[in-house]
Amino acid sequence: MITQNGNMEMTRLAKIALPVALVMAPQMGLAQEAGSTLLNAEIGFIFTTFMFLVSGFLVFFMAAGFAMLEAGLVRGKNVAMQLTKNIALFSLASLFFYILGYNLMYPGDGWTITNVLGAFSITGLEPVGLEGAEPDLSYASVGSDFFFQLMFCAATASIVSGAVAERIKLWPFLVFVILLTSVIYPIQASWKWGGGFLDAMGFQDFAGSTVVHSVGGWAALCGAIILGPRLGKYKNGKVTPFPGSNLSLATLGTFILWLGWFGFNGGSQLYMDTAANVSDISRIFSNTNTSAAAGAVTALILTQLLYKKPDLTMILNGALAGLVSITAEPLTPSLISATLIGGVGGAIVVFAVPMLDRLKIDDVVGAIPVHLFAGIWGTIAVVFTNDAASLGTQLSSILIVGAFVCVSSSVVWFALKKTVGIRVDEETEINGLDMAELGMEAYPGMNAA
Amino acid sequence: MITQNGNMEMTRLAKIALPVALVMAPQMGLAQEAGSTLLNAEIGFIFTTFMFLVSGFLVFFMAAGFAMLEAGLVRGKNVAMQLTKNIALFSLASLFFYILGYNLMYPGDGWTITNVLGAFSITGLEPVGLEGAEPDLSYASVGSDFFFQLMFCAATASIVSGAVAERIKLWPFLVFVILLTSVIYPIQASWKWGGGFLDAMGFQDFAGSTVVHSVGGWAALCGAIILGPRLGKYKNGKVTPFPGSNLSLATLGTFILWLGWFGFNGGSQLYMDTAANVSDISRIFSNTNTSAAAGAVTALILTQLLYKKPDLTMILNGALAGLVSITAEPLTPSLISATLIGGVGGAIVVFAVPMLDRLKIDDVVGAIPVHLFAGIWGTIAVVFTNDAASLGTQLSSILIVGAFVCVSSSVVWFALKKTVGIRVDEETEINGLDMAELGMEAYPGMNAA
Amino acid sequence: MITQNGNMEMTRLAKIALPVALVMAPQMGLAQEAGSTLLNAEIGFIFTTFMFLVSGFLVFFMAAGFAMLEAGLVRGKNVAMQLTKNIALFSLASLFFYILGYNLMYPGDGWTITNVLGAFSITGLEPVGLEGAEPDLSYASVGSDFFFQLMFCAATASIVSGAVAERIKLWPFLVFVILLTSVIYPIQASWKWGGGFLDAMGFQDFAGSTVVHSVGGWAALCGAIILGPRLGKYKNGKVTPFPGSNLSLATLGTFILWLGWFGFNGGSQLYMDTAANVSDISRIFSNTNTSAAAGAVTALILTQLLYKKPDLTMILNGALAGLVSITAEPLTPSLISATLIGGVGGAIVVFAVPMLDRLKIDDVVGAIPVHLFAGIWGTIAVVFTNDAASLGTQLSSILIVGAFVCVSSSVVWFALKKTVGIRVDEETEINGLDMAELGMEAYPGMNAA
Amino acid sequence: MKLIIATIKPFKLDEVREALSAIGVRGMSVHEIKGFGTQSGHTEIYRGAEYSVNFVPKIKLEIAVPSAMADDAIEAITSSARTGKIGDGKIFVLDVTQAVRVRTGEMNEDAL
Amino acid sequence: MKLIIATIKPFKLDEVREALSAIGVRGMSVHEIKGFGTQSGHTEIYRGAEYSVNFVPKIKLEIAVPSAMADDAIEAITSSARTGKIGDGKIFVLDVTQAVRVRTGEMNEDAL
Amino acid sequence: MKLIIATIKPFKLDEVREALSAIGVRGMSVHEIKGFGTQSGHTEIYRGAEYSVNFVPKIKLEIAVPSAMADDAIEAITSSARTGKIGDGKIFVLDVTQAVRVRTGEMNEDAL
Ligand SMILES: Nc1ncnc2c1ncn2[C@@H]1O[C@H](COP(=O)(O)OP(=O)(O)O)[C@@H](O)[C@H]1O
Ligand SMILES: Nc1ncnc2c1ncn2[C@@H]1O[C@H](COP(=O)(O)OP(=O)(O)O)[C@@H](O)[C@H]1O
Ligand SMILES: Nc1ncnc2c1ncn2[C@@H]1O[C@H](COP(=O)(O)OP(=O)(O)O)[C@@H](O)[C@H]1O
Repeated sequence: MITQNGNMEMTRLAKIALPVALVMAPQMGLAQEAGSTLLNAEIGFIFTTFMFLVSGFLVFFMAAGFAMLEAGLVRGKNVAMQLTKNIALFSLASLFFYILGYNLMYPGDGWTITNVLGAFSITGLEPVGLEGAEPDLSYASVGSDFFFQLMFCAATASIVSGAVAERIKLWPFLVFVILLTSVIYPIQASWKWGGGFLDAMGFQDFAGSTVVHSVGGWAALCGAIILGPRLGKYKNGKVTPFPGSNLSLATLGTFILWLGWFGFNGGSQLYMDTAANVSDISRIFSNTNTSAAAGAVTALILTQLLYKKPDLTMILNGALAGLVSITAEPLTPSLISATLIGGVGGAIVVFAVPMLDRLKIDDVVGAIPVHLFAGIWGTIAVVFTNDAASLGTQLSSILIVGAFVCVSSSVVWFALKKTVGIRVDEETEINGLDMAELGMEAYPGMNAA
Repeated sequence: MITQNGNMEMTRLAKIALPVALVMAPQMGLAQEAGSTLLNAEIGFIFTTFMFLVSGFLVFFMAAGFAMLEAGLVRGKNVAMQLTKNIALFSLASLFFYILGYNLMYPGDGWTITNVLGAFSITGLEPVGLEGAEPDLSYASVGSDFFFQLMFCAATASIVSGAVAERIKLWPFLVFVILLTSVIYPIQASWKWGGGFLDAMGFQDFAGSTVVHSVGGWAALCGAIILGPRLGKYKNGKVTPFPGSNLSLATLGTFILWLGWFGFNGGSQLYMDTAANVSDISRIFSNTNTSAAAGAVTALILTQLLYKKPDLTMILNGALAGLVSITAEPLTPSLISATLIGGVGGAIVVFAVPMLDRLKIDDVVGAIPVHLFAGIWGTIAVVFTNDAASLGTQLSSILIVGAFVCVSSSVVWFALKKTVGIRVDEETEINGLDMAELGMEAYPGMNAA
Repeated sequence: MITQNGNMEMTRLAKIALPVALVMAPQMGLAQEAGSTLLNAEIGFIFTTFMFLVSGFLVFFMAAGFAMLEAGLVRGKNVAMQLTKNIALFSLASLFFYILGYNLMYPGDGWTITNVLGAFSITGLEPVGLEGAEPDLSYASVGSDFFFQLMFCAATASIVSGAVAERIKLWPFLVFVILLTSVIYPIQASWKWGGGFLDAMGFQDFAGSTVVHSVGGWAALCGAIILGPRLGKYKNGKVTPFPGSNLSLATLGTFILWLGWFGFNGGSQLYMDTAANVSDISRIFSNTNTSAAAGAVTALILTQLLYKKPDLTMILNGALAGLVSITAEPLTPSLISATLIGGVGGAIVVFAVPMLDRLKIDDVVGAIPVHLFAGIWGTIAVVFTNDAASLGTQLSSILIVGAFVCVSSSVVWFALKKTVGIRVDEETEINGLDMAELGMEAYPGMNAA
Repeated sequence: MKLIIATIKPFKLDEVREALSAIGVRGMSVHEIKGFGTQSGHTEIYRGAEYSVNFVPKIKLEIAVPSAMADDAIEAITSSARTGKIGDGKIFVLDVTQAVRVRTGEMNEDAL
Repeated sequence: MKLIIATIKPFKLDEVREALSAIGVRGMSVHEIKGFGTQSGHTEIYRGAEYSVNFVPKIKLEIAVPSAMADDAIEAITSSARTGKIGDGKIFVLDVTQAVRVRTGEMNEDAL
Repeated sequence: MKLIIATIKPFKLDEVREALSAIGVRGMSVHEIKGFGTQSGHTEIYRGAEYSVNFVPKIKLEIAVPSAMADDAIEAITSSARTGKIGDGKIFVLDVTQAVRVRTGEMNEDAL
């Protein structure tokens, strides 16, 4: 009786003076199991939205991480061009993702072809002050979601720029970036994250080992093959290393990427409106860090054992491979599982980098081993810790996405190659893109006035 | 009856056991229109305070961004000095803003001259644990507000250091910084953000295109003119470019500034206690990013068209100009408007940099085009998207602030010039400030032990 | 009567439909004094957990800060090795802290020797979705706490790497790191932060001037002494300076560390679930920044006065010393006290760096003055602003921790020295560790293809 | 003994080194320099201001050889460094009056 | 033919190049070096430790000219590089026995 | 007058400079170069690919001395730069036909 009475009491109060306090959050069941109860939905909205903004600025900063990593790993004569490509690709992605990408990726009910091809429209944010809007208080603001998702899209393009560095022409590369970020990436991302057919199939990819990293990796692989290796890289059957010009910057870039990854994976929880969700984000942060560490340590040990001396650039790649590996499922693994997943990622890098060289595929910064191979591994590894994933679905999803990206990006690469050309001429490549294409050097040195 | 009863019920409860849960937030009207209801005021206080802290550390990091940008754009022989100036100016701003600046800027009811000259007193924060305090739960902690505002003040000084680089003496520069951050900046900032007469006039400057950026820009302009150009910069009627020593650092600095700007503009929403406010912050993040991207892309395209080769340093400046342009009103524009606003900012830079050179005003890093010209443009552009702004008020406010800063900073520059002198001697400038004034080099190179 | 009735009303409601809203937080007394009331415990849990995650990623980024600072202050021929050490030590700390360290540090009720030696077990996080867990809603998620604490542990190891740079062998150093982060650091940290005997004694160390910084400093001191100075550093009774190779990176590293310190000190408030707590965090941010600024300004002024020219590297060290000094008590000081505390820290550095040189203790980056001496000063300075601290307890705690770390780390250093050796051979040191131990250079320079 | 000073294009360094090794040259010094010559003088634009690029990156080699080997060495350098385009570089030959190997004190041709 | 080795202050590079161009010199090599000389030896303090700065940044030029042009070249350098302060630099002249243009194989004065 | 070109190990720079100062040498130019010689040719692995390190960092000095001082200078260099291990470096001596001090126009031995 008291119970019933109490409930009635609440109902009355709720109707009158506490309309928000009692809105039922969708997470209610879960939250209650965890020994707590409902949150005011608006509070949850603020939490999740702010979490997206914080995660989003972390992922934004990855643009700087990629820029520094790549500037550090190319030769001195191509540094300014690599920096130019990085800031230009991020800027173009920022524009074209709102012009086309976002609604292609998240069509809601507006699919052009159901579950396959999203909506064609420019992104609109909520009105100022939510004036006249009915926001979905159980989630987050559209603006924060857009901001967060944009950063993933831009990251995909950054992956490509590293692989094709030191020989691709600026403008054709940027045209590719525009198509990648406005069409190719959003379409395949809609299949999983937009609620399309891969999602319906039960494909599991928490933060994008496949949707982001392998997509960038496939596009990079196709680009690197179609473009061909740098002059002199493979001559007389031997690989000529072109040491990176600035390993301090490469290390800084790796640390920045590692930092950004907390936003990348943590934000992909998509909710921070309950104790359970924020606790999950904590797991994700811990697992992400552990996997990166394991990747770095594995590369350290393996290069010491295989080559007698550790290889810093491999350790950097190893950390990144650890990060990519855990990205498909940063939540369910234990710390020990995360260690193993990341460790395998680090090992993949150590073996795949020279393997690509044997295949004469010239990937300047190791983007393909890190993002594609470790991305595939991470997507498969989901089945070890997440019961919702099936090996078959994971594999077929990897293949579907891979086939789509390879075909579409190869079409673009070839179309560019046949029309405007994608490769700088030999003299430009020899003298360095900085002087030839930009007319400036990254480190002009000569300390004359 | 039920209503009344329910309300009474609440009133009783509230008095007894839920005093905070029902405090009416000032945003209530707005929030309810948006389909939600009140928040517990303490929760709102935590949200807004934490938002200030997060925004504040982002803006803090802009100090590193300025340092890297400037270190990258000066010549190698002046890098260590530029770094010294940057860390010193930030540190001095940190001290003098609490000693004098903050209460001059935010006098509350304590104006020395109403709406014109604030209070002279040292900043005090809330007591530990709010013991004995009555915090304004509808806003945020004083400590967080102080922290956030300090960073804006320091940014103003950073703007100046870039323009007068490579020839100004350290100590006179630091004296200028002290006066700028403790007096000049706070006084004019009080006129708008402290609720002074510009605010009363209806001047709109959301995050400081005028209050911060053009102020730094005017002070830089006066400084650059009074100081004169670097030796050899303009000789025989020709401009001699002095290429920046490290474009990797300059690019890193730009990305760090871009990152910090999310805190700069986002935090200027000043509240994160409702769904409407956090949604607005999301809009601001998205617009800020879009405008920066548009500035970069515009500079990329324009330098390609005008000079046949893209200019990385212009692209970096373009992104920053996009950021400055949107700063006066990052909330009301749509993404498309933000693109246009930022794009114009980027164009301003491309045309203004050589224009200043024609006027023989030597601005080493492009601070004047970026912060002053784009700042003016951004302040004017408010009228296109925010009905509360009138062109007349915007223009007259720009002029009032400009006149005040030009007069006051010129007085300081001239006073320093006539007394201790502001310019290093010719030999020091030729040999580089690093060796002459610091006795150390940024990149000593010689790899002997 | 009304009161009683109201309370009953609440009690009933709470049992039925609002179980969380009325959980009594431990801060209740405090919060109510501050004019507010209870928060919903789950909201507090989310706030505090998210605060740990944000603070944690800031402290994570300090790993990059240490790496850049150290890479900038060693000579060019040892940069790649210093980078390798930094990423490796962070990665190993990440693994060994979960394998052993965390539960040794926070045994809860599981002490192996009560208040002296914690628990030996692998860290487990909360289950996914808190499924089946009973989280302590008055605090934060274990995952976030682990993540945050790990970063402190890793920072301790980073401190050591700078002092012993340019001459220590990679693998013995990494073995030391493993023992430091899995055993030495956690054990002594348990004494204070795990609720052990130092805590029981009333030792006050808010964020670790002693627990983190002096521990790293003692380990660094022992290492530097046992290892001996770099070849040629002290010859014919004279000190030969070995200028840092890249002061831009050193400055960047300092700014990154400064940024990370907001998380370091701010997060150590451990709660953000009330207005009082978030307001305290704001005080901490402001004091931390002020103290750093004061340290930098003091070093600037002192080097100008003593040496006639400012010394950028001392200014950087001064800022860091200001940060270390305030770390033992960033909450209770006023801004003025924070200025004095940090200023003394900056002065310590200026005098201690040459003093160590006179003692022929070769500390490459100034880690011992910054972290050990300023750490001791900061721990003592607590008594000036925090009544809960007694000078006797502070001093004896400093000594106890110091003795433990010196003995345990010296044992490890000596064991390594006698077995595998800790110092590279003379030729390796002369030619640089990069080429000899890694086979690569950080800045290979030669711009041939 | 002769000292051959050869300025070449940077990307030719490895080929030149190999060509010289092939004829028995066992040592040389490599300098990163900027060269001024026919190739110089094109204009670039930096921040809107035109300037002429007077100096282009080059590699300068100094190679001491026994006088008898000088012509072969010059031939090895010219044939391996030549691209046929402007800026291929110059070779200057000077007389060396004395040579010493620091390690052993060996003199003249023995020092090489 | 002569090889003129001239050490100058870095900021004088452009003036010297112009002066040399004016008298018909069409090529040179530019080295960034550190110089030790009368100018060296002032002490600085780094992290509290005194040390003498023995080396100051200099630019070293190597210019091959026909013997007949050597005196003019020396004159052009001295007049354009002189500031009158210590550290202005030195000029050394050496005999060149042979010169070759890599691109064409042209010899001696034709190579310049 | 002689121009002594000496290639040494980088960490020996200070000792060599002191030894030369001790016998009255008052100036020199210091070049950071890469050397190829007997010491070169060990292999390293970068990202899994073997390559031979052909060039090792060296310091090259150019020192103009009066002819009478040349032997002492050579002796000072060899004794101070010698470690006895491969790669200690080489010394080459060339004739200088003329020397000028830019600041004063002093000639030949007066220019030093
Ligand atoms: N007179 C000279 N003295 C010294 N070095 C020279 C001289 N002329 C040219 N060089 C060097 O040779 C390089 C190539 O010369 P350049 O005139 O550009 O090409 P080419 O010999 O094919 O006409 C120059 O960049 C410069 O380093
Ligand atoms: N004996 C020498 N051999 C080679 N180079 C020298 C010699 N003496 C001076 N130099 C170079 O000339 C530069 C200027 O010489 P310095 O003695 O400082 O000036 P000044 O000639 O005006 O007295 C030195 O820094 C060094 O690079
Ligand atoms: N023939 C040469 N011409 C010019 N420089 C040389 C020659 N041989 C050696 N060098 C320089 O001397 C350095 C040391 O020579 P190297 O053969 O390695 O040692 P060592 O003389 O002890 O056998 C080389 O790195 C190179 O810079």
